[in-house]
Amino acid sequence: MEFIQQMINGISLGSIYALLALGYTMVYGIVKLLNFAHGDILMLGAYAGFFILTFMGVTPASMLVAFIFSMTICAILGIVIERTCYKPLRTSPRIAALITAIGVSTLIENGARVIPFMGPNPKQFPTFTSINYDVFGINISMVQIVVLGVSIILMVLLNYIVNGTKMGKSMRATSYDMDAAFLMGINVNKVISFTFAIGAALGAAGGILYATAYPQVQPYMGLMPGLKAFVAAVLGGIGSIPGAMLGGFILGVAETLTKGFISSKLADGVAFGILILILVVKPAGLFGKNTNEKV
Amino acid sequence: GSKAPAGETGPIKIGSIMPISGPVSAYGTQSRDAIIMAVDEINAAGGILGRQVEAIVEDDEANPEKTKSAFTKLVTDDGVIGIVGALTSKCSLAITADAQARKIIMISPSSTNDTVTDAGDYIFRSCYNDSFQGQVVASFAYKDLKAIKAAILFDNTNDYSKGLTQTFKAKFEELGGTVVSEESYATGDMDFNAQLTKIKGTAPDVLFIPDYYNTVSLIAKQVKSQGLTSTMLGADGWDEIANNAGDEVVGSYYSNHYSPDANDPEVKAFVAKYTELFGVAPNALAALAYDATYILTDAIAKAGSTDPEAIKTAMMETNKKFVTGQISFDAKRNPIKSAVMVELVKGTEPNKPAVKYAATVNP
Amino acid sequence: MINLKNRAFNILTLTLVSTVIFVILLILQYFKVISEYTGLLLTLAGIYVIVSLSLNLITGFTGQLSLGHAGFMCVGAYTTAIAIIKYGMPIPIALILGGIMTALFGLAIGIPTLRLRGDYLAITTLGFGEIIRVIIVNLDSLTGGAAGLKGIPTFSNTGDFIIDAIIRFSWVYIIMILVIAVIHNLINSSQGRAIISIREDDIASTSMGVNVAYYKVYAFTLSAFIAGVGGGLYAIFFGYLNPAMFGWLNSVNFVVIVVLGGMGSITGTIIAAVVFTYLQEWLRVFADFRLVIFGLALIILMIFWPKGLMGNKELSITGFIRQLRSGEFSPRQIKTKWNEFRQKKGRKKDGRAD
Amino acid sequence: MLKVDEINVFYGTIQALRGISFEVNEGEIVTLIGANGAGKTTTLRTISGLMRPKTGSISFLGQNLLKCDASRIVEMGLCHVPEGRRIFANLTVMENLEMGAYTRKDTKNLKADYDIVFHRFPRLKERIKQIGGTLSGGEQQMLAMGRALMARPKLLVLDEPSMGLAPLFVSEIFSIIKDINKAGTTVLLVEQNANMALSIANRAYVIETGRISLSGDAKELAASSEVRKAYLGGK
Amino acid sequence: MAVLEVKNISIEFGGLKAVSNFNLKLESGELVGLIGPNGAGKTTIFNMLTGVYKPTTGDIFLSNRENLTKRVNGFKPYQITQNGAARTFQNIRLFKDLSVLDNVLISLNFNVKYNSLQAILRTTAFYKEEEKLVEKAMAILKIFNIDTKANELAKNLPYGEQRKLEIARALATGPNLLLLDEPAAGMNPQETEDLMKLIRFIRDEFKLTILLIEHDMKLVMGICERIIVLDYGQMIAEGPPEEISKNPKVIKVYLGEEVEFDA
Ligand SMILES: Nc1ncnc2c1ncn2[C@@H]1O[C@H](COP(=O)(O)OP(=O)(O)OP(=O)(O)O)[C@@H](O)[C@H]1O
Ligand SMILES: Nc1ncnc2c1ncn2[C@@H]1O[C@H](COP(=O)(O)OP(=O)(O)OP(=O)(O)O)[C@@H](O)[C@H]1O
Ligand SMILES: [Mg+2]
Ligand SMILES: [Mg+2]
Repeated sequence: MEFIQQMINGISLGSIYALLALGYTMVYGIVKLLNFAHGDILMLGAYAGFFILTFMGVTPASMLVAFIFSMTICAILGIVIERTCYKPLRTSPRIAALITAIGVSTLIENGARVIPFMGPNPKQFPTFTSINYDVFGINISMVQIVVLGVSIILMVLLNYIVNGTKMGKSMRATSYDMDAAFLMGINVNKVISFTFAIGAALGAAGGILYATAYPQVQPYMGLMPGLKAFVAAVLGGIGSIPGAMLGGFILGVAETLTKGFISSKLADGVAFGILILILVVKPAGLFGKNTNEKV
Repeated sequence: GSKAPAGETGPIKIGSIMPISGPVSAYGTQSRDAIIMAVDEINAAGGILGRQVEAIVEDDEANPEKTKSAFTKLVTDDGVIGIVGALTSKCSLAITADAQARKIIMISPSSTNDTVTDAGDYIFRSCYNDSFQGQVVASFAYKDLKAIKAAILFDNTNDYSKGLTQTFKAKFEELGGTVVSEESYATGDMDFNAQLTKIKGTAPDVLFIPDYYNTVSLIAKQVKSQGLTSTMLGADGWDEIANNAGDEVVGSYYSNHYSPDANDPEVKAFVAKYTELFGVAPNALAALAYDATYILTDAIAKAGSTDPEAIKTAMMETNKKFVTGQISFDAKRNPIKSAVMVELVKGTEPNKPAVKYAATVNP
Repeated sequence: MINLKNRAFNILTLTLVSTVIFVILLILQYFKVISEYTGLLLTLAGIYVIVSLSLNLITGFTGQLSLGHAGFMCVGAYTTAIAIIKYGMPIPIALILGGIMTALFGLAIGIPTLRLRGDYLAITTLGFGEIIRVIIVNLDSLTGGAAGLKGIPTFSNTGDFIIDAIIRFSWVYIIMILVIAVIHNLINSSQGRAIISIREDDIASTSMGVNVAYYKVYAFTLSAFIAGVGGGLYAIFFGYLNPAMFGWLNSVNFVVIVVLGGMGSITGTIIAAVVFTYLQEWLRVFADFRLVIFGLALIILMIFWPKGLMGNKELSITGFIRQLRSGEFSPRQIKTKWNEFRQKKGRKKDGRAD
Repeated sequence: MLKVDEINVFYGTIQALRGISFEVNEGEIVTLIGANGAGKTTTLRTISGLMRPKTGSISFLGQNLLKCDASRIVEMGLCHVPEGRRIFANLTVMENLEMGAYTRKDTKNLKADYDIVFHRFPRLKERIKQIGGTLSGGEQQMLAMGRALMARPKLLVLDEPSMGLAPLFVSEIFSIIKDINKAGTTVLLVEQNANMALSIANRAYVIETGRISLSGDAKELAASSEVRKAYLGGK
Repeated sequence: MAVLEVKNISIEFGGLKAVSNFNLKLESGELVGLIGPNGAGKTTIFNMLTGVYKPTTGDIFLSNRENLTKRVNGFKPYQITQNGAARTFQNIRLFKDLSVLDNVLISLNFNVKYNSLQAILRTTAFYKEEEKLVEKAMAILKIFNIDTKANELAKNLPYGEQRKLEIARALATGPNLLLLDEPAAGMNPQETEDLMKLIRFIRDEFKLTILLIEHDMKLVMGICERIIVLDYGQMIAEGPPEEISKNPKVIKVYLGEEVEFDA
């Protein structure tokens, strides 16, 4: 019984990781950039939701407004960040963009701390009164179901966009060879902007869901989930959408089961241990293609 | 050693090392404000030894590495004779040996780790330590709440949380209770469902959560949604929880350094003035920092000189009522004072719990 | 390429320059021209140089991104501290032990992760760093756990703070020079070229007879050793250790230093490490704005110098003199360069117009 | 159709092109020849918008190309088969061909075009599901060419299309070029195989260290001893 | 005496037999051409010979300069190189950001006479050996006429010189057998002619055995003493140039009817 409960705990934690990993993997897959600032977009998204919900009160309608508002704001921000910070570095060594991403992350986190209406103090995130379902002694909360549902829907949607639309095709082409994509008549700048917009919008949605599950917002709130999402994305094979999803679930379940049945003190150690084991066996992650270049 | 190079006429310099930026800056800024408020009061009243007092505050981001360089700067470049700080125990521990070696009086307002004052006779603090507090909560749980089975959920990567866990457990078991489960997490974790599920299985009477309010408010929500009904207990890290959590914490208790709703004139005056100056009510750490500043300046005044030896002796003679209570020092330079237990009760508005004084526990 | 003709000259200048700088710094500290606080920062900067250089060996020269260097430092720091506190070992032996212990960790990480590339390796090293931290937090009895390890005796205890500070500085400075020499000499040798070739193209490298796996592990282990010694110095320097001092964000800091300095540039890393240490202090007055400024600075620096300060070149005194002599910096040259620059700017404006 | 006027192009501080001017008229095959590093590739990259000249102008169908980004240029009907093939290494052969048709609006005719490509390069048909990056060098070259054909450009810009191809396919490539030219596509061709290039081209330009040194009718140039000696090899 | 002996090697990629039952024997000093339509498996054979791919069946025997013959199946590429076979790549793979000289020096690394400790301590042995290495490298560069560009970055060389540097770099490993994959690709006829002379020259000068892949028939027919023709992973013809050029099978699958070449 406890095992089932812990599995449910794990899956619901995993679905949050998965959701965030999706945004990570999106951006990484296309521009090969480890977007360190993804966790911070999550934070901004959560704050945007926070303002709407405090202003409008918590109703289903305001929730919807919060999602739309926060996803739009973050999508625009994502584009702005890409245009100003990453675009000039497209032809530079990749690590330069990585450092810029670290810079952007530092800037956003700490910018949020000095902006008066955000500030360094944690704030309570307004939520619905939590509804719990008790099924044969197993406890499931509404929030867990919603998060899981939304993650799966988004994954399917993303998978469709990437694999089933013309935009998705351009995205993939851009990711493989930017110059060649240009030569096919693909507007690479637009594609990359679109990617960042989607990535950021996903981050924002993730932020609101995250804050609903763990109802608190503060400027550093993106740090840990950002790291975990990074791990999940790598675990699944960076760039792979189902991989990110699976990676998130594995990470969540592994962490929870370790806490539940081995030792809560070792949870992080075990989670990373699993990551390393998987990578040693599959060096490109679970779903990553091991593209051995042809010699 | 470097004696205060400031001439007999210049201001008496006191250093302070606080996390003004970084993750716990919320505490650091309040403490800094309280220190500056105290110094301004002293100067307005004519200073000490006929000289003005100057407080130099350095930011350490709660990073021990920065604490060390800030300390060196304060002592060697600025020539301070005493330090109010650091805030967290790990930061204080990074400088206690240096302070002792250089004969710099150091009084930490809020480093509760037991070993902070171990470095020597120049190291003081204005808060009680973890052992004391853990014992207070444990005996409150056993004696007042009549709890037999206790569970603990603590931050394994935080010395504060870990220290309280150990002393609580020792005392609770000594009194005759049993600790039925002891679960942990790491700083920054947001999901505690796994641990809570496990704890729920052991059906404890009380659940001790020795951490800071921001984490506690998250845990409390998950406690409720897991349907766990044990009474939650906390320590001084819970200070401010009333403003940062909803009704889920109602019915919980925590120990604190003082209760802002107490009727003491010192408390009232401090809370009123601080609130007026800075627009927010002071938290317990601010009160402790305020007291620490006064304890130090009082001792300098009493010593009649800036000689560290003399100040140290004067510090040991402290025995006065401050905001956080009557304070005198024991042989290990820990304050001998009482703790209060406060209860969280339903406030006037829904989801805005209020704090109610519950009991004073004396050592 | 190694300038063989100037070989005696090179060694001589290197030793001479470093000794002269050393002695000057010592004198300045002794007579308090450099305050104790500045001296402390210099010492800290020295430790940062050591660790950053060790990271540069794998990230800059071998081309493998590591996000776990704080973990290596952590192993070295704790090993050294425990060796001194619990077993009363003398400092040099404790430091070497710290280095060896860390090298063993490096080996243990290096071998299984051989097949991993780029970001996959980065996340794995990050994971190892975190695992190390989890272990240290949980080995309470040995490491003090979350409360940290106190009471590590410092380098000397003469009672005179200036002398103590100077001794402390000398330890770090001399070891730093040794590390610089080791890395510089290694990189500028056949083995070093083999290591660099891995960064450039590992398939071509192995096809030219370079045992890629061996050199990767070699670089990893040596890097870990040096980081461990750096960690040991850090432990003694601080006298107090806490696992929180070695989080993954600290590893990121080292990566930032290496990239800012220029991947594969020794002098670049040195400059960046020193500047980084000082910047951290100077920017403190900005309180919460400090990191805002820092973030902005990182972005701007990378946009304008994507290859870091030095790229993969080295700052060299002889090279500088040669440039001076060649008239590179003659007034006329500078003037033409300035004109070129202005023209370029003018053109950019036009470019925007269309 | 295409007019390049006095372009100067730099790689950092290195000047690769020094005032190159030439033009391509509708319906022609024009070839650029020159030694290694003369700047042929750079010229083509500048035309297709992958690089920007510092000064000078380029117009295509009367429009200023310097105002358009690379993708817009393709939409206008200029298709560039780059040096080194640049196929999408992680896409399959079919997907690569689909990418070639990215800008095509007349989706009805696509099927017929695929058939033409597969007819020209039966090997591609065999490997339709293979990942592009694992094709052999020559197969990749065929794919690059096939991909360009799918775009049905007005002006086809080819950078060494015969490189790495078996002799049989070299002649195939040249006959394809002739055929599509007959069908109305203008071609700008860069080739190391100068003999072949000159034999099918109407006009030719010789580039020497970033400058045009000679130009004229392809047959005449092929006959000139200067060109023979420098580019056509021996005798 | 055979420098290379390949017995029945095959390899599959996901069901596709890229090379099947290929046999080859190269005698010392031979200059042999490997030709065939695109995708016939030529580069794949090189990859198997140099350890980049592992053949699914068959054996490869390789002799080094000391006439020591080893079975090299499953060897890593660096081991093969150390055993006397060096190669160039169809898609140039230079160490782009290193100097021309360093590119060659790297190939000398495994024979170097000092260890890293000596390097770190800068012993006399180190300096002596370094001096020798540089001399050796410069000598090789000189043969290819790129010694004047020793300090330039490899990526800044024009294409043709990059191809030459690739050969120089392979030569520096001190091979017994040299494998050249389309050395003349991207060269114009004039440059190709120069290259032909160069290949002959190094073969004689260094007493090498050379196996080369090339689509430029002028080059292949001009310098190879023996030609092996591959189609769909199988050898379809073998013989001297004159024979091969008249072989109807070869003409059908590879040369085409109209192509004439003046060798
Ligand atoms: N990325 C680059 N950075 C610096 N210089 C470059 C770069 N690419 C090319 N060059 C230089 O620009 C000049 C022209 O090169 P380009 O590639 O246009 O020549 P090409 O005529 O196409 O030669 P090839 O026949 O070898 O393809 C050469 O001198 C080359 O070295
Ligand atoms: N890694 C791989 N995965 C799948 N197929 C491969 C792989 N490597 C090669 N092939 C296939 O094997 C066949 C032989 O390829 P190879 O590169 O050896 O051809 P080649 O004879 O060198 O041709 P070219 O003259 O065009 O370079 C090709 O059809 C190619 O598509
Ligand atoms: Mg070219
Ligand atoms: Mg090939």
